[in-house]
Amino acid sequence: MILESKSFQLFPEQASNFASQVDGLYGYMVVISAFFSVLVAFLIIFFAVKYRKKPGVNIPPHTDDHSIGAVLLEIAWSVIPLGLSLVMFAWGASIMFEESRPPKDALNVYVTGKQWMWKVQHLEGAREIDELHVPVNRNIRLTLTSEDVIHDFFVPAFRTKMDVLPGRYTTEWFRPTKIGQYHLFCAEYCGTKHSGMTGTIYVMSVEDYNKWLAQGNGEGSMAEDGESLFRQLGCGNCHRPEGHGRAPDLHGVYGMNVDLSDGTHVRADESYIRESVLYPQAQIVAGYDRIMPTFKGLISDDGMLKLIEYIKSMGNPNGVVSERPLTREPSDIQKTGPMALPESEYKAPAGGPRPSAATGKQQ
Amino acid sequence: MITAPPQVAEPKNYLNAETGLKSWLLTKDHKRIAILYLIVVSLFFALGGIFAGLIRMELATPAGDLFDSNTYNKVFTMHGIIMVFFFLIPSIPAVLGNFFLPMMIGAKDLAFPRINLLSWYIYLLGGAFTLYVLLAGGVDTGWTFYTPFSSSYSNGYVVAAGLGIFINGFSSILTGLNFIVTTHRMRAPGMTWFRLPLFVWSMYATSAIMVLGTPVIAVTLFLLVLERGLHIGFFDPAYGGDPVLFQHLFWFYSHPAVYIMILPSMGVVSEVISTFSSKKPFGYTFIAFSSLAIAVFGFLVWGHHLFVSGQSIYAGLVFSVLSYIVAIPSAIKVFNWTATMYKGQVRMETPMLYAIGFIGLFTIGGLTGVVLASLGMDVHLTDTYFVIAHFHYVMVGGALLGYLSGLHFWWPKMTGRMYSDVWSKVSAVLVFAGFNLTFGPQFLLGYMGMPRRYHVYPPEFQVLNVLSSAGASILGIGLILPAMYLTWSLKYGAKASANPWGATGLEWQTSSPPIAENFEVTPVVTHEAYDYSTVQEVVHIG
Amino acid sequence: MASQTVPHHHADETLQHHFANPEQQKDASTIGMWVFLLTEIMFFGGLFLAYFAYRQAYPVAFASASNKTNLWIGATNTTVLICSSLTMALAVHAASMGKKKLLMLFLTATLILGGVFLSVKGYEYHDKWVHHEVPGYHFDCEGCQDAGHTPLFFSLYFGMTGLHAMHMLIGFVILIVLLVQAKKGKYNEKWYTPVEMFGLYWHFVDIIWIFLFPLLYLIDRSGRGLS
Amino acid sequence: MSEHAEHHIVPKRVYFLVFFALIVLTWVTTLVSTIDLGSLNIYVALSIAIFKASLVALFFMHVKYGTRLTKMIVMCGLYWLLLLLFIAMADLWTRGWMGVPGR
Repeated sequence: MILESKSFQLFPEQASNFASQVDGLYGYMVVISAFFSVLVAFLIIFFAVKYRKKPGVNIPPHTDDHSIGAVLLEIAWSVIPLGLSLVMFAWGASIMFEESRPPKDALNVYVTGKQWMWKVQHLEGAREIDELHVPVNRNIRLTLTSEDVIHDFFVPAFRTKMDVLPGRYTTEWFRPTKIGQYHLFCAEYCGTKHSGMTGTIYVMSVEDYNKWLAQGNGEGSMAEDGESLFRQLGCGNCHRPEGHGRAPDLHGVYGMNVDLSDGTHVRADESYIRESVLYPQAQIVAGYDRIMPTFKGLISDDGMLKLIEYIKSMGNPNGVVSERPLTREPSDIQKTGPMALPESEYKAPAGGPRPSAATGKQQ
Repeated sequence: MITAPPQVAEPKNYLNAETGLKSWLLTKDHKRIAILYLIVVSLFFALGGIFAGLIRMELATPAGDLFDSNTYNKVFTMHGIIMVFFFLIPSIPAVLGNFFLPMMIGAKDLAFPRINLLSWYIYLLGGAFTLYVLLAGGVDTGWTFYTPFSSSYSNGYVVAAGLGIFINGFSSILTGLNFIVTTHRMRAPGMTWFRLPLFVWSMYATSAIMVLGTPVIAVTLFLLVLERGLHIGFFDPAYGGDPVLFQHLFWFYSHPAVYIMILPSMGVVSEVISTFSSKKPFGYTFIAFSSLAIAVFGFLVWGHHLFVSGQSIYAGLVFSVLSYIVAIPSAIKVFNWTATMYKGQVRMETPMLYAIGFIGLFTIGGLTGVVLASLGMDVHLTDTYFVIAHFHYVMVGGALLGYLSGLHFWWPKMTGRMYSDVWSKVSAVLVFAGFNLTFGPQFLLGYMGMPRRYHVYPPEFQVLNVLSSAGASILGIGLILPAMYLTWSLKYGAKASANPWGATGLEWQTSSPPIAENFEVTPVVTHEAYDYSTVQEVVHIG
Repeated sequence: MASQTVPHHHADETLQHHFANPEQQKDASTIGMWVFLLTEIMFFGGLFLAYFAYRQAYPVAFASASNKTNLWIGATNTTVLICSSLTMALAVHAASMGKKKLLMLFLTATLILGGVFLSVKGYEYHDKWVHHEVPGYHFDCEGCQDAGHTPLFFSLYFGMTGLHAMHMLIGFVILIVLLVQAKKGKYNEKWYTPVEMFGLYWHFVDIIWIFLFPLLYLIDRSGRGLS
Repeated sequence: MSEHAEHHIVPKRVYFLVFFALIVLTWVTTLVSTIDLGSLNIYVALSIAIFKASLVALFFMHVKYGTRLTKMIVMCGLYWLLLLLFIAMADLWTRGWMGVPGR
């Protein structure tokens, strides 16, 4: 453990916006549970003593359980618990919905789980392993994915967790409220060193955080890395701006609804972008031909995240995101209007699309 | 084997009707098959218990000093597989249900005696696969077999373990099928549905779950085995599969399976509370229908295991609210049991002690389940020790205590012998105390965030883990005791009377132990169940 | 499955000792068989769920891969299976009339038709193998769109039809047993429960195919989702 | 023991009629599948399949002449099958609604 060992404790620290909400709900439930447990225990012991069999008496009494009173009793002890538990349901659901909707201003951090470590990439380019540095009182949105099996990003002090799935992106967000160091656990069993897949969350003051960001991170930002990957893979040959290419323009596509050739539409989120790169023929944008080769096996999970971050940044009028103080919002959904998808009349140049090494059977 | 040597004056009963090993291994008598099940189920329970002990020993310290992590993972996996599939699911249905369901409805046997025997052999075959896994080197997937870990990454014997459970499933299906047909068509004249003992109602509901749910886990494990061998892509994202789909299929069975474990215990407790209060169960109809309600609604809530799995939150919303609704029938039962004691004539015999322990622990288990069913709460608590504690309160505090209660209740009938009163009460108290000390602290650990299946853990969790391990040793002693005094009673126990507890069921109206075809004359039922005015003075020893 | 046929009492050879009368025994077998079929529905249900889930996820791959199946062979085979269902129904009818010769004739016909179905299925499998449409090392779905996801379709194709064929094979073995028993004159108009129960099983297997046929061969035939 | 299955023998004519209907429907559904009806294809094919399966169950398997219990078992089978399919699919159908990956 990296944390200095704490002595015995009975309750986890409250270090995020969710902690007090969850604890409040927990308190309500504990009170109700304790009330019913004690009630049942008391009645059983009381009856066991009061109505214990006395020698000599052998004629059992008969209580009428079809009387109005008995039926009312049955109804009462069905309806009252139902009412109390529906409060739990509604309360719990409202917390979960809040946990599911990251605020628009949240700072994006990408996390990749891998047997048995956490790899973290910050937009500005900083990377860390089994550690996550975040500024206090700032909404943090994690985009999670796994390179192998299912993991789970669990921070008890924040009262939140989310499964980390291979081949898909999941989201988790929180706002740390207290400076300090907190446990990060993998909560979904992931193999031999599952219990070693732990880490530390460092919640820092904004100044410390900016200092930490600045030190020793000469690499480019994720979006810059993504841009060079975009060039290396030749994506720009077809995905040209303003609909001049044989493939859709990617500017501003992130977060938009994309019309597909079969008449349906799909929201262009991280998972969609990933699917479109790996299985380009699964969903064809309306008005375009089925010409894109697959990039399966040519791009790593980390690379994919960079590519996604670049595509997200493409709609941003400021261009590529680079190191920037925390005052600006990370690229997110841009209000640039619906994506223009003109009919493709542009014929492919002789070079054609970059042929895929993996499969040679595109039409 | 518990064949008592035939003595000169010993009246004929199912134990001495035929002798020799062959007469046991080829028997079609439901009572003998129940005894066969009892023996093997007990062995598996002992094995699973040893693994539990090993887990608690390892967790007494934060570091991994007893095993390496690979071994630890195999230990908890084997503990889970053995306890769930080879102890909890068959325990009450295949032992107590097999023995008493036909007797309680006044039948000579189950509808399909040969299928009943076949189900025991299938169970053995499934068990053999599991033992093979154990001896060959174990499996480390956890009993939940989540993909893609189990299909592509685990180094253990996943295929053999999967096949073992797959095969064992058919044993469960056949038992359920047999019970359903028997309940429908083998009832004695006059035994109408609302004269059935509550244990029969609960076994019927259990059987319905077995029949409807088990095939789904069978096909799921079948697909998992194919996936593992051939990488056909059903559940592995690397080939386009969806691991969450596996979880849906897995929990479609495995959540209702929880009710396969707990419903029979509820049936036992209904019998025991009524008998030892000498009073008809309060709200007979409500208890009976709540069993069926649990069987039906139990199939609608599986997704509450998937709240943070990447399942749609809207699906989670529906699963959450349905989970609250399924909790209501359980609450109804608890209140009805309590009310049954009101103005009864309560006798604190050993089965009653276990039954009361059951109610207390099951109440806590159920209420913490209600805590977990809340979406926002579950996000924090799922996959932590809170869940471990919750389901052990239901599985051990509920299912196991119910099983022990039933075993003590019917032991005189099954064997014709009484066990030690003192020792059995000591054991009941030890089990109750040890259990709470073992799993109570785990609620706190879970809320603090200790994840399940952790081999090493941060030092601040140690105090509670030590408490838990200490409790486990008390629990262990409490569970070894019955094995000893029950075995002892076979030879030295006093001979039991036909109705040692003053109970009302048909099974108590024949000799202890019963004759081969249960009743001298097929009984004719003329009044409702639980009419204690017909019971004579209670005599333990006959 | 439900052939509980140990002769016991002298009065009625086919009545087992724990039943009160033949009606009770027959009812028990019928209910038992239906409950067994219930488990079979759920068993196949898991596969149907997997099919719908992946068809929803990868419509293009499924549409294009399902066009690789041979429609006419599928339809012919469906016809064969329906014929075998008819002969089985007639076999049960013959048994209920106590017509031994006719019973044997129809059982044999069922056996032959079942054999034809399996042979055709075997031919289809062979065809898939030759065209590299068996998921695995040689897999190559020539001309498929979204080829990366087509192995899922073929895995389901082989999983579902394979499990169905396995049920047919089991039925085959039971059919042979029934034929031998019928020849020995075990069945008469009072007692032919095994024939009747097997009939239920055989028709159930037919029903499964009635659903497999449209799902695997038909619903994407006209090119939904293809462009 | 109130509801014995009547020893009901179905006339052969019924079997042949059902058989005829099954064969005709098989070829109808086969031919319809080659016509592009857009999203209707799947509904037509499955409706015909359900109708065919009902014919087999009602007449070949004697459900029509069976006891109430038999009918109840069949309904249970359908109910639980639909439960499995629809509830699990409901997750897949609603996964994109939130617009946040993984929710």
